[in-house]
Amino acid sequence: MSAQKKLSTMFSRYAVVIIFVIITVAAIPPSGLSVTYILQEIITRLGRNSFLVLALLLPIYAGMGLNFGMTLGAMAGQIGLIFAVNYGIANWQGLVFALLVGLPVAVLLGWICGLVMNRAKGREMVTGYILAFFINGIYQFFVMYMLGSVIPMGNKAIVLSRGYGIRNTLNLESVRQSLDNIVMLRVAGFSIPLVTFIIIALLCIFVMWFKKTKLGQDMRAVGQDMAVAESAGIPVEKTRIVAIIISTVLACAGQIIFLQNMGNLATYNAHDQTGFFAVAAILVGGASVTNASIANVFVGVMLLHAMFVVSPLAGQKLFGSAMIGEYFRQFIGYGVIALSLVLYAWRTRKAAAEARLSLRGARSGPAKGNGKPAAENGGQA
Amino acid sequence: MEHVSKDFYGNVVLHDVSFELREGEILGLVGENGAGKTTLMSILFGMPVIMETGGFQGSIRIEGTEVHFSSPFDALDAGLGMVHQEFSLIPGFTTTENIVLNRESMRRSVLNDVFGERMSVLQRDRMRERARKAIGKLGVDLNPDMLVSEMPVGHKQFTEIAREIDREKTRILILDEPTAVLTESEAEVLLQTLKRLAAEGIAIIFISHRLQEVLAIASRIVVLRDGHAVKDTANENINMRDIASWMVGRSLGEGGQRSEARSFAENTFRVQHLWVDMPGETVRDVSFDVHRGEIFGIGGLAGQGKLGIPNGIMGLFPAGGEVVLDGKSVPLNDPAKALAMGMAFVSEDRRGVGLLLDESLEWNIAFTAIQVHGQYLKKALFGLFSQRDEKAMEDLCQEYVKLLDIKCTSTKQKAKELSGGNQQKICLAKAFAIKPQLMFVSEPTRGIDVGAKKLVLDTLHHYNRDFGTTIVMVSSELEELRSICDRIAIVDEGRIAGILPPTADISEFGLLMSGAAVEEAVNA
Amino acid sequence: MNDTITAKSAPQSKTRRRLVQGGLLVVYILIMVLMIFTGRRHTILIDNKDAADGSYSAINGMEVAIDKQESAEYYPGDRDRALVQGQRHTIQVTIFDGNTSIEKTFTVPLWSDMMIISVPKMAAGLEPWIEPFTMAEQIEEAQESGPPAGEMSFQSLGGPAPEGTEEAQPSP
Amino acid sequence: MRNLKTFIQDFGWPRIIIFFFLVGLFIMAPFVRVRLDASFSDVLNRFGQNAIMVLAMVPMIQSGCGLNFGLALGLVSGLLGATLSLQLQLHGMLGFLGAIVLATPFSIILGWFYAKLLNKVKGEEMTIAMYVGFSFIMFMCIMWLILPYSNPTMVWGYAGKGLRTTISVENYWLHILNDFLAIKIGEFFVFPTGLLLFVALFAFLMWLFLRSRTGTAMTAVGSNPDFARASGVDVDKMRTISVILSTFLGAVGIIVYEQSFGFIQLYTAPSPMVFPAVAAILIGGASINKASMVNVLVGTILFQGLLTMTPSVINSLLQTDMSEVIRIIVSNGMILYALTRKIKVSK
Repeated sequence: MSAQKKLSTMFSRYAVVIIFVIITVAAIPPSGLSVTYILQEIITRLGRNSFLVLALLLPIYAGMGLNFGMTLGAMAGQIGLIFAVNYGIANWQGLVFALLVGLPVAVLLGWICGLVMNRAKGREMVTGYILAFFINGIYQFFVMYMLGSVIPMGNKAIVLSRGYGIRNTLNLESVRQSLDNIVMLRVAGFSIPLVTFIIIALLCIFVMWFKKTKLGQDMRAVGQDMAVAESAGIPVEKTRIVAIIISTVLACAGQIIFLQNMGNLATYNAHDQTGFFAVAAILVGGASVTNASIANVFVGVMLLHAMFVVSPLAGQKLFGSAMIGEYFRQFIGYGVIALSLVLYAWRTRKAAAEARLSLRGARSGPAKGNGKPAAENGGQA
Repeated sequence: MEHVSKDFYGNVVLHDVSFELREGEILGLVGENGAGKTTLMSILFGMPVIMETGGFQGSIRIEGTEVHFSSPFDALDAGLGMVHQEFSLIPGFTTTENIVLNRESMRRSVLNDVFGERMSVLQRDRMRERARKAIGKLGVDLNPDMLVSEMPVGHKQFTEIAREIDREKTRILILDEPTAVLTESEAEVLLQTLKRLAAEGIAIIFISHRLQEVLAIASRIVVLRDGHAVKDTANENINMRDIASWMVGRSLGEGGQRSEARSFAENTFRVQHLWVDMPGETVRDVSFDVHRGEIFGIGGLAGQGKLGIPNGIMGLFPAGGEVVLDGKSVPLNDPAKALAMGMAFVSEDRRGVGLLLDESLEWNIAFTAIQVHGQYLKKALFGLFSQRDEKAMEDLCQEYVKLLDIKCTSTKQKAKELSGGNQQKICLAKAFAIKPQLMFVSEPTRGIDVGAKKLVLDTLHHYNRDFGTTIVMVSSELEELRSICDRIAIVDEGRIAGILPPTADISEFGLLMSGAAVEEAVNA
Repeated sequence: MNDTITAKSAPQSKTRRRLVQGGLLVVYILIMVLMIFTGRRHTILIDNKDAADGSYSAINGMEVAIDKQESAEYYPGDRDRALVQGQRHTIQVTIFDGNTSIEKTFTVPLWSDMMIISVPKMAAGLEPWIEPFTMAEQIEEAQESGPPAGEMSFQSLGGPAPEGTEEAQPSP
Repeated sequence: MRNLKTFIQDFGWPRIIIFFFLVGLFIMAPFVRVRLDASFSDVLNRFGQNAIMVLAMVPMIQSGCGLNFGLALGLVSGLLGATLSLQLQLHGMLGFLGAIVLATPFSIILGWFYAKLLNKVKGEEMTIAMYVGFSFIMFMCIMWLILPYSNPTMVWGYAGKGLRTTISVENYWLHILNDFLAIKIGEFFVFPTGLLLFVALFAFLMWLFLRSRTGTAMTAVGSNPDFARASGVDVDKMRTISVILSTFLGAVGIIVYEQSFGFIQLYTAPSPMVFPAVAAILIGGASINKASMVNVLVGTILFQGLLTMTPSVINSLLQTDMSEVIRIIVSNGMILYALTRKIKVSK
């Protein structure tokens, strides 16, 4: 492989990252934001989003692509929070309570998601995406009609005036930033939510440890070749379901962390964009559909959110309209996902073609059998 | 293994096959395609397909006790190991990880008690140790930390064998065409390895079409033909020619009619240095000529590349080389051009490539003609649109239904509802409908019953005689080729091993198929 | 031989696993209960008013602190609130005249959202000085109401959000 | 009995449930004082509005590209055509047809690029199509703000530039098809003849196309690409044609929708319109690789019927608005069903 070719493969591998860095850096001066401000924002957003993005890792290892179905976990987390607010459980205890309530819901939804995806092998992503919408319908039904009527809601402040259903916006004042504020480090003018970061670090350690377990190994095997894994006796379908369940549960916890930082909950659409932002982040970080690392997660969150912080103001300054920046960042978000998927699909096909290249060409065939063991046989006859 | 019989829905594939295998013995199992090797191994290995199709008769005993395997995992537990023709390796895993796949060494972790055994932690060093031990037994040099995707093929094969060796219980090792993908020197090392393993007391069943390899290492040879174990002999004083004739040797009376010998003067079709990248059927360097009006047969064992030849010429797989039809060069990799030049192709993959299963028979027969020659269309809306001429299509379909005696309820019936034989006739009709000068027919009788086989062959025969169409027929069934072809080329390892008249001695064919040299065939 | 753990482990470990799992379930529920008890938030209203029947009268200036929270000053007629978590709390009252200071411990019922403490009553030694407080409307800031259907935010892009604004549809 | 069973299996439970649910709604309607004639009229009208967008799904399904989640590209072309037509002050039928003509080049160019892309990523079309559609919509959001439109009915009054979110077509070509030869029966029932004729025309053209040589080839590509290739069909070309056709129909579809609806909706409005179209054709009995005119007809009527009837009937019945939730569950459930169904193409 020539140096030039190496360079071009490297470029195509990190194309998304490179494009992103360029756009973001270019947008910083016109935005007029100070570097300290941007850094503080990035720190905050790292704490807010990393956990959610980490939830995407396991399904990628298990070869199920980007788990758009993580939204299900987000919904479970929201249900947990609704109950925590309803029962008036405040502070970090409220968060733990929300997690404990959301956990079984997340496991159930993850299991359903895994079953559905096993029926749509090879189309996991689109299926997960639609499944998220479908479950969203059921979530809305549950929150809008069941809560307050079938399941009594003690706290009238969160119920719609008609007597059942939860209000559009839920004030999470009682748990707002309760995790971040347990220990808020102040270093050189930056506020660092220590406990949040410790939890994220613990998750990273868990993921690294998990890769070393039998189950983690099985997941990698299933992700690379389902047929071989099956023939070696690994329960393929079950392994895939477990991967999705873990991802959903992590997404549930991630959404709780996300929302405690935001401080309020748009009951009916807070989860809409969860999958989108998480997927965009991990892709921006250089991950692909089959390959991702913890580093991808953090690089991605930082880059994506740096761009998100900068672009509205840059749009305002450059085009005189904040909306342009707003649209631009959405455009970039969706564009990044589309681009990564295209690059990935394209690369896979190219790699497959290259792998077979050795079999092509008549006279320049590979080492194999130049005129077979002619001499040997001649002797025998 | 005693008195094993197996039939698939009344179609007897194995007939009272018995053999025994001693500790440390290498048994060479040879036979043509369809002789029953694969079925035999499936039975031995407890493949679910056997159970699903009604089980088998006879019994298998290991060390005197009768065993019943309901799944391959039972067979593994009983000490059988199998290396398949296709690699069963995870590309992104290292040698070690593949060798111990799903049998990893593990240490308990705290989560074991909560979520079960799969939360145990892998012990990498121990796994590597085991891999090293298994590789050591093979006596080859394999890096335990190399990724499989970066390995040469030979190493992949060794990794597979090492995986079987690593199971301490493995006493019987079955290798299905293990040398097919190896280079000569790699194959040599493999044979040495097998001998070494046998010396350690492992019994080996070695399946190969390369007879010289079988002769080189087997201590006993079992020849299967048409489901019968025709020969079970020690490897003493026999040569390749003997085995070859046992393999293919039907008495001539069975073969049925022979075409009268014909001679052709004119060359119509010339292939020079053709290579085709068809997965599993790679063609490396093939050259041959076809005379006008003849039926040219191409035979050979599965996977040797005979199927790649028509597929490559018709542009279905990436190909290169020079193909000339009637003095005009045929552009490769462009099916439309190939069809337009007057060539037609009946694919061996009837259901995958040959038919539109969800469409009517009319569609299936007329489609190629519509696309290639613009036939069976009529103008509609003052010539603005061309429309399918459903009436003409139906007439065409009716004509062939009658001509080929296709059994169907109506011409509107969906192709998937027909039986295999009738589907094959539809494929033929599709090719006939474009009135080709040169027709490739690939495995025309695969998977259809005897009556239909005869009908298909007769159809080809008549079509050739009546219209003078040149036919190139590719088939795994030698007898079939010999009954209808004027000349037969045998393909081996992606090259033409030799071209013989159908009247040539059966052992000649056998030798060519078994990797004997071209020169030898010429001499003989 | 290696010590590979096979899938068919001894039944003993299976029962052990069941036990651990059952134990974890208990712990799970215990934590949940613990969270409810320690995390339950109550609003304490602190009242400095005359009694309707004149049995006690408002204290003329004092400082009240609940638990270790920042203390607040109260004058007659004042009423303020404090948010507390958990059930057992202390109230510390420092009256400006003189150096009288009272410290009392009280318990809030788990499911009661709001309690009112009448400091004068407490100072007067009358019981009960802490009572549940119910109000038709909550003090929580009014939040917008109305069913969320039809709300189509920019966020729900890509979702099967309402197809256009159906209200605008000319009714036939 | 057996026939019924296979019929149900072929047709699928979800569709049958939806069908009976809709029938139930119609039966219930008079009891909750919902006028049947008004409802029918409404369903017909909505059928006409949406049918062409649903029709746009057909070519891509037939050619094996799957469900066109990237229909947004077509919709945006239509929006470009419509806004240009207004910009050029084209009124009446001229304005309407002008919009279509102006949209055509955009739809062809976009469709061509879109097809190139999809041909590069065979097998992953649906996910990628979705995101290409979304990102293109966002890109056009920026464009709507900065393109130099100047017709005062279209641009924001205070800024003098940038298009409004919704633009009324009232003075241009509102109801140009709806009112053409419309038949009014009674007070509440209007038969939108022109609209339905227009839809029928396109359905007929599509029917003709599918019977032509190219159309036949396209169907074969979707049914079995290997067969088609072996028969000398250029698979990529057929897919390209189908994508362009689908994009064009998307453009026409949205213009027809707008003339009936009365407004051009810009910015992110097109994205939520894709899913209903996909869901409709699936409800009509299409699978992800086979669709017919009947599927379009049945699917659009069932789906739009459901959308019309649930708010009125269910709301009167339960005194709450559950239509939104039902719509989300039905449409996504349907797509999910189609995706997870074992593809019946026997290989």
